[in-house]
Amino acid sequence: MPTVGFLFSKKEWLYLAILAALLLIVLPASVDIFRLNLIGKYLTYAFVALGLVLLWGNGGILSLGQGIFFGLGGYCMAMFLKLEASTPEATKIQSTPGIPDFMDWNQVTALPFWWQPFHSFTFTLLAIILVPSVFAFIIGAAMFKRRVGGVYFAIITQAVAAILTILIIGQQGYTGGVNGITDLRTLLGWDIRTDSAKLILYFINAGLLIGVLLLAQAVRMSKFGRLLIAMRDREDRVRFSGYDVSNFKIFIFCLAAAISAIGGAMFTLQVGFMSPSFVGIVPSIEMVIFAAVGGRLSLFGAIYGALLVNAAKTTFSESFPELWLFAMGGLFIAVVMAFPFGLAGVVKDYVEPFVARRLPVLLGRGRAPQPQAAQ
Amino acid sequence: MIGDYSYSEFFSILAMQGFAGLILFSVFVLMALGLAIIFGQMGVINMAHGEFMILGAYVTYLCSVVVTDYVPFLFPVYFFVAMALAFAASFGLGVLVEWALIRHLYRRPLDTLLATWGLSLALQQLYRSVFGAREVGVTLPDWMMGSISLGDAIEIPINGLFVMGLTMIIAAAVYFIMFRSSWGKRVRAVVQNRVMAGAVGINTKQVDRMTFGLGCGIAGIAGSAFTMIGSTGPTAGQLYIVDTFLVVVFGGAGSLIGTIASAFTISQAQSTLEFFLSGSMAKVLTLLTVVGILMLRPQGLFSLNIRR
Amino acid sequence: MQPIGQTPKEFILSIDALTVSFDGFKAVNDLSLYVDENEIRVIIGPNGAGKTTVLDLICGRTKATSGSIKFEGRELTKMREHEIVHAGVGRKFQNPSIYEDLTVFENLELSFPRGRSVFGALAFRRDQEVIDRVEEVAEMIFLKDQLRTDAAILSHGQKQWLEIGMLLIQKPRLLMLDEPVAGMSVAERVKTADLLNTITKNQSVIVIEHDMKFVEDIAHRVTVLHQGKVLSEGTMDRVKHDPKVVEVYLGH
Amino acid sequence: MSFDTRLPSIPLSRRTLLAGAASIAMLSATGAALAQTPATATVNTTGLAVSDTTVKIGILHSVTGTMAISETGSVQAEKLAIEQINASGGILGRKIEVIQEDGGSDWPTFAEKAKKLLVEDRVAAVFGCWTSASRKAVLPVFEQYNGMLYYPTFYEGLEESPNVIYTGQEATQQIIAGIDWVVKEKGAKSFYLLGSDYIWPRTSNKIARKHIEKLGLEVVGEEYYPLGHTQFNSVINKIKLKKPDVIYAIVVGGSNVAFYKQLKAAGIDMTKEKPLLLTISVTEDEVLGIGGENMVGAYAAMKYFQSLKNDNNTAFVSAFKKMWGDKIVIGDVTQAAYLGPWLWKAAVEKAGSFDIDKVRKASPGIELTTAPEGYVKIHENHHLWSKTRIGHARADGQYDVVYETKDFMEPDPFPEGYQ
Repeated sequence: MPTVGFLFSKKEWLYLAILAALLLIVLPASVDIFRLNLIGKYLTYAFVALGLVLLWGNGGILSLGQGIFFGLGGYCMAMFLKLEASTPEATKIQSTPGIPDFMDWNQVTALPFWWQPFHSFTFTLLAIILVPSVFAFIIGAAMFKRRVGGVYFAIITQAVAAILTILIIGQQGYTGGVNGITDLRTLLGWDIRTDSAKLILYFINAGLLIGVLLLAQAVRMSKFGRLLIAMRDREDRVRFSGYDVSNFKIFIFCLAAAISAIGGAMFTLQVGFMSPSFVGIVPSIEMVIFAAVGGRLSLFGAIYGALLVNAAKTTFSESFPELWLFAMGGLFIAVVMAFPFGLAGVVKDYVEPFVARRLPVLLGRGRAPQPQAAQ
Repeated sequence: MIGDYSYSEFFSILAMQGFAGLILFSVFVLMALGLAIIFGQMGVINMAHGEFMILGAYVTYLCSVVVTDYVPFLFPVYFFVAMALAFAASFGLGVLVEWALIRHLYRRPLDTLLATWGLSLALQQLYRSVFGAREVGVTLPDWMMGSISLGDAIEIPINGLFVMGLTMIIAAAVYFIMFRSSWGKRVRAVVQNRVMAGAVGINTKQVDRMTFGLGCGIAGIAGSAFTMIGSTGPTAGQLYIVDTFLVVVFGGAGSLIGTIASAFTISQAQSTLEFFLSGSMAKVLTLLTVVGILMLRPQGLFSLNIRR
Repeated sequence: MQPIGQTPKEFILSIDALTVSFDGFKAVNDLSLYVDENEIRVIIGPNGAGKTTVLDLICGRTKATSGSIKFEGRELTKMREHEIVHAGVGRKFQNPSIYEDLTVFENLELSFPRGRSVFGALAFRRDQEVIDRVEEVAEMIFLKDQLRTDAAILSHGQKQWLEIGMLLIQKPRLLMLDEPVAGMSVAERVKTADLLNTITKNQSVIVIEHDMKFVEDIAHRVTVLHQGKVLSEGTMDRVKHDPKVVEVYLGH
Repeated sequence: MSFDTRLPSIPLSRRTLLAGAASIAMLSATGAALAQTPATATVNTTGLAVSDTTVKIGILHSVTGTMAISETGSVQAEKLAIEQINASGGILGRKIEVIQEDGGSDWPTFAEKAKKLLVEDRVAAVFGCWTSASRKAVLPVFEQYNGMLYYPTFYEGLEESPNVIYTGQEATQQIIAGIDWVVKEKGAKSFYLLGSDYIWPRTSNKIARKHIEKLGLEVVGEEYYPLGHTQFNSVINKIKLKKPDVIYAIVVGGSNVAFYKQLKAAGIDMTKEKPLLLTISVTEDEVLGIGGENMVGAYAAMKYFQSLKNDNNTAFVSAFKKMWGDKIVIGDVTQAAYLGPWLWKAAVEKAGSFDIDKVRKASPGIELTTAPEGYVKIHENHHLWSKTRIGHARADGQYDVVYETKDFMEPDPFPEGYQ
């Protein structure tokens, strides 16, 4: 990693500027609010992809259960919004007014105790970060302390995602079941379904995303980030250099979980509901492909990957629904076989040298500058 | 539970419940054997394993249609032909996939996982385009349906017996191939020391390809057998994949005996729990227990304590 | 068993009745071994004698079935790997084990004993102390001019040095090296021997080595392992002429 | 909510349109009755995609993903109805243009596409959704942008949106008639309730249990399995142990196939009716996958079977086969989907306008005498009055209709005493 300048190299600051301009100016100015809302939805997946870059790209830990954390974050937010939507007045036709409608349909007659704290917005915001983190900590502590890794970790996270999905669907009186938690209307009295709200939510989302990107970069640039790479390549050497490797893995797993959960919460706000179909195996693996397409080592790549794959999905499924799965399948295979470093790899190998020939001043040398110690 | 029933009723239920567990066990073994060979012996994660099974199921379906239309008198025995063809088709596709994809990825197990997931998506769409989105029903010869009555209350489903018998034959065949044949010796040699095996004249590439093909072929037979108890649709393969992986991992990768033992444990646990709890909770509890035990004993049940 | 009354301070490392079995096979069998302060001890023995396993046991990579390993009076068998490192034991692996995606500087910096906790690593700053210490060690291991180089492109011998340097920067009290000169040129071996002789001023070293010339250059004492047990122990000269050793190496 | 109240509704030509609506006859040109096409400005005051010659509607089902299996029939039925409406002169002199979107078996995609249809395409009506989850996902969109959804599936009830017309039965209509029938005709005393684990089977079984208990009879077991579950031997053993008179099964999707195959293999011969099997989830569509030989002897309670004998249905079945092939089968939901465009047409013509609010206002009371199931009428609560029938499964995958309710069942999405 080049360590020139604060957080990023000069080139990467330029990339950040391009990204910020795209997300905050170009897209809002050029598409209508409907499409912008869609882009906002894609960007929520980019949070998960960012987490995966840290976890998988840098740390070498592949989780096939990131949907768990995306879902948990989304559910925490959805629970708050649902309670706000379930005022006694709005639900007076129910046999028990004041509780969410799906509880009433399932003969639940009082709000379960673990729903109670979600009346508080502060608690909800904390829960969005803490619930997934604690869950990740439990899984991570159990697995990493026992040195479960690689393929085993991937399969076990997948199994956990499956369990959680069955559980959410089975406990529909408390979770809304397979329908999820739907019909969310307002956030602290502010109608989130209006166009203006969608615009504001989009900007909050994009801003948070850039904030998380900076945070992730700060982690990568710290000694922690270099240790992650060291652990990925030579775990034993790190261990015998006096580091408790499992703690580092647990932390990065929790961090990736928390980042995914922010995405989930923003998803709920922008889409207006949360359902178990975002918790399971299929979405979890799709999120891995976003990171893979963008380039598993590149934070910028993760965002572009999430945007492009989803935009392609929408376009393809509108015009050639039959072809979509072929395209998606082909994408998986192509990225793994031909472009293991994804879009970011392509940019680095082809675009940058090309640009560097024409704009040497802007980028310095075409290749990344050789790493050097800060003086 | 016993309260309302006579002891004889209770015991016949116990017997049938044990048998239900055995059928589930056979299903798990059939699903997992192919995967265990591929994953355990080659370290390759084949997420498209379910789709190889479904290929076998579709081949069986085609056979049933063709036989009914052209040679109806063969119908009672078509199933055996169908299984052979299912094996051949899945084996062939497996060899092709190994050649096109897997052989480039032996050093990157996590990447095989992603590539084969992509493959599974493409195969699903292929099935949908060819056979339609609806599930297809495979008509079975009459002798395979129905049950044998043992006493007044105990009824043993014939297709269950058939699946169990098939499982035993295939398990025995796999055991023979892997541990008694010279080919199996070569496979194990490659697993233990690829370079050395190559140096003593074993064609390691061919061994890889055949091993992968064999694993997929067994999946094909499994798919063929499953038409007797389950459904055949483009996405049906997805239903099995997590369970199958858990069976293999729980047994301890690389140990075929472990795979069988783990299939037995999980199936008995699940079918017993299903009897006392609702199906969903039984499933959750079984999976949770397996994951919990794996956290305590990550190498699986039957893995040896070897030096790292 | 160490007799009561004998001061443990005499030995920096004392291994007593150590046994480990893998599925019934005793790779190390009732082994006892004592290492003095500032001693260079070389362990030799035929393949499968249990040499590497002994190092694995000391550094916690393998857990002992029975027996004890005391380092400066602390029992290592109950400690986890990183705690053993913190106690002052460093271990170099048989094949050079360095971070190829990072530079020489970063390799050494990561081994610098500060910021070893998660949050410590996040808050770690590359201050003058770190830079000075890295440069000092780099000089010792002959890599002062390669600090900015990616570790991947070092020669095999340089990688061995780098790994030794990664241990030195932690100032361990006991250094364990598994075949440190394998794959080195003659000139590099001489430099390595010098290096080892310099560093023992402050620490004890256990070396596993096959190269008898190199062993003679550095060893204070030699322990010969055979089938998980100590076959012979003493100066190189004595060991060389021990009939049991001759039998094992030349017999059959 | 964006109710447009600026313009008064125009009663003009209401009578002629009513006459037109009353004389809807499938496949017969009704163009004469609608000779003079009303001006676009009068029939479309809210900016819908209505031109002088065309009107755009949306079809929103899953063409890809796991739900494509089930939703295909609905798409086919809706397209057939639209083609027939166009052939008979369209609606208010305008031909229907279809914009089809794929929900991809993914609920946010449904919401997204619903929004696209309403906001970008400005369609006058949407025919679509199949699962409750997809309907729940699109519901806020339809309410926010004031669209009209015609939803074809039989479902759990507990919903009554002004923006949805439910053309399938809600749970009580299917369940109560079915249970009453087995109790009266077959003397059933004990029931074993079984279902896939999600809201429709759970809610339906809840209603069934209340009704059974109200009749003073016994529920001896209630059981749910995850969607896609394929091992039912344990529950089959439990059923054998409890010896109920009736197995009441609401298993869906791929699980169905496994369940009925294993039931048969376990020696439960449904033709002997010991126990008798009653389902509300297996239409002719599902039997295709299960195999008629595995289903023979079971009873199903729903409002439509392909074998229903009346002139409307004969014409419908032959038109459907002509359009989509001889081998195709038609299930309850497919027929309900077919009603959607016709009900919408009748409401538009009654209202004399495509405006959503006017169509909504005109909808209650709309009758369709040409429905393949015989006759339906839209209730105030936007569900349909319909008869419930009991079908007896044959080996060829069809049902024999053995009973139909004398009266039209009143839809009751929020049944008192059943919650």
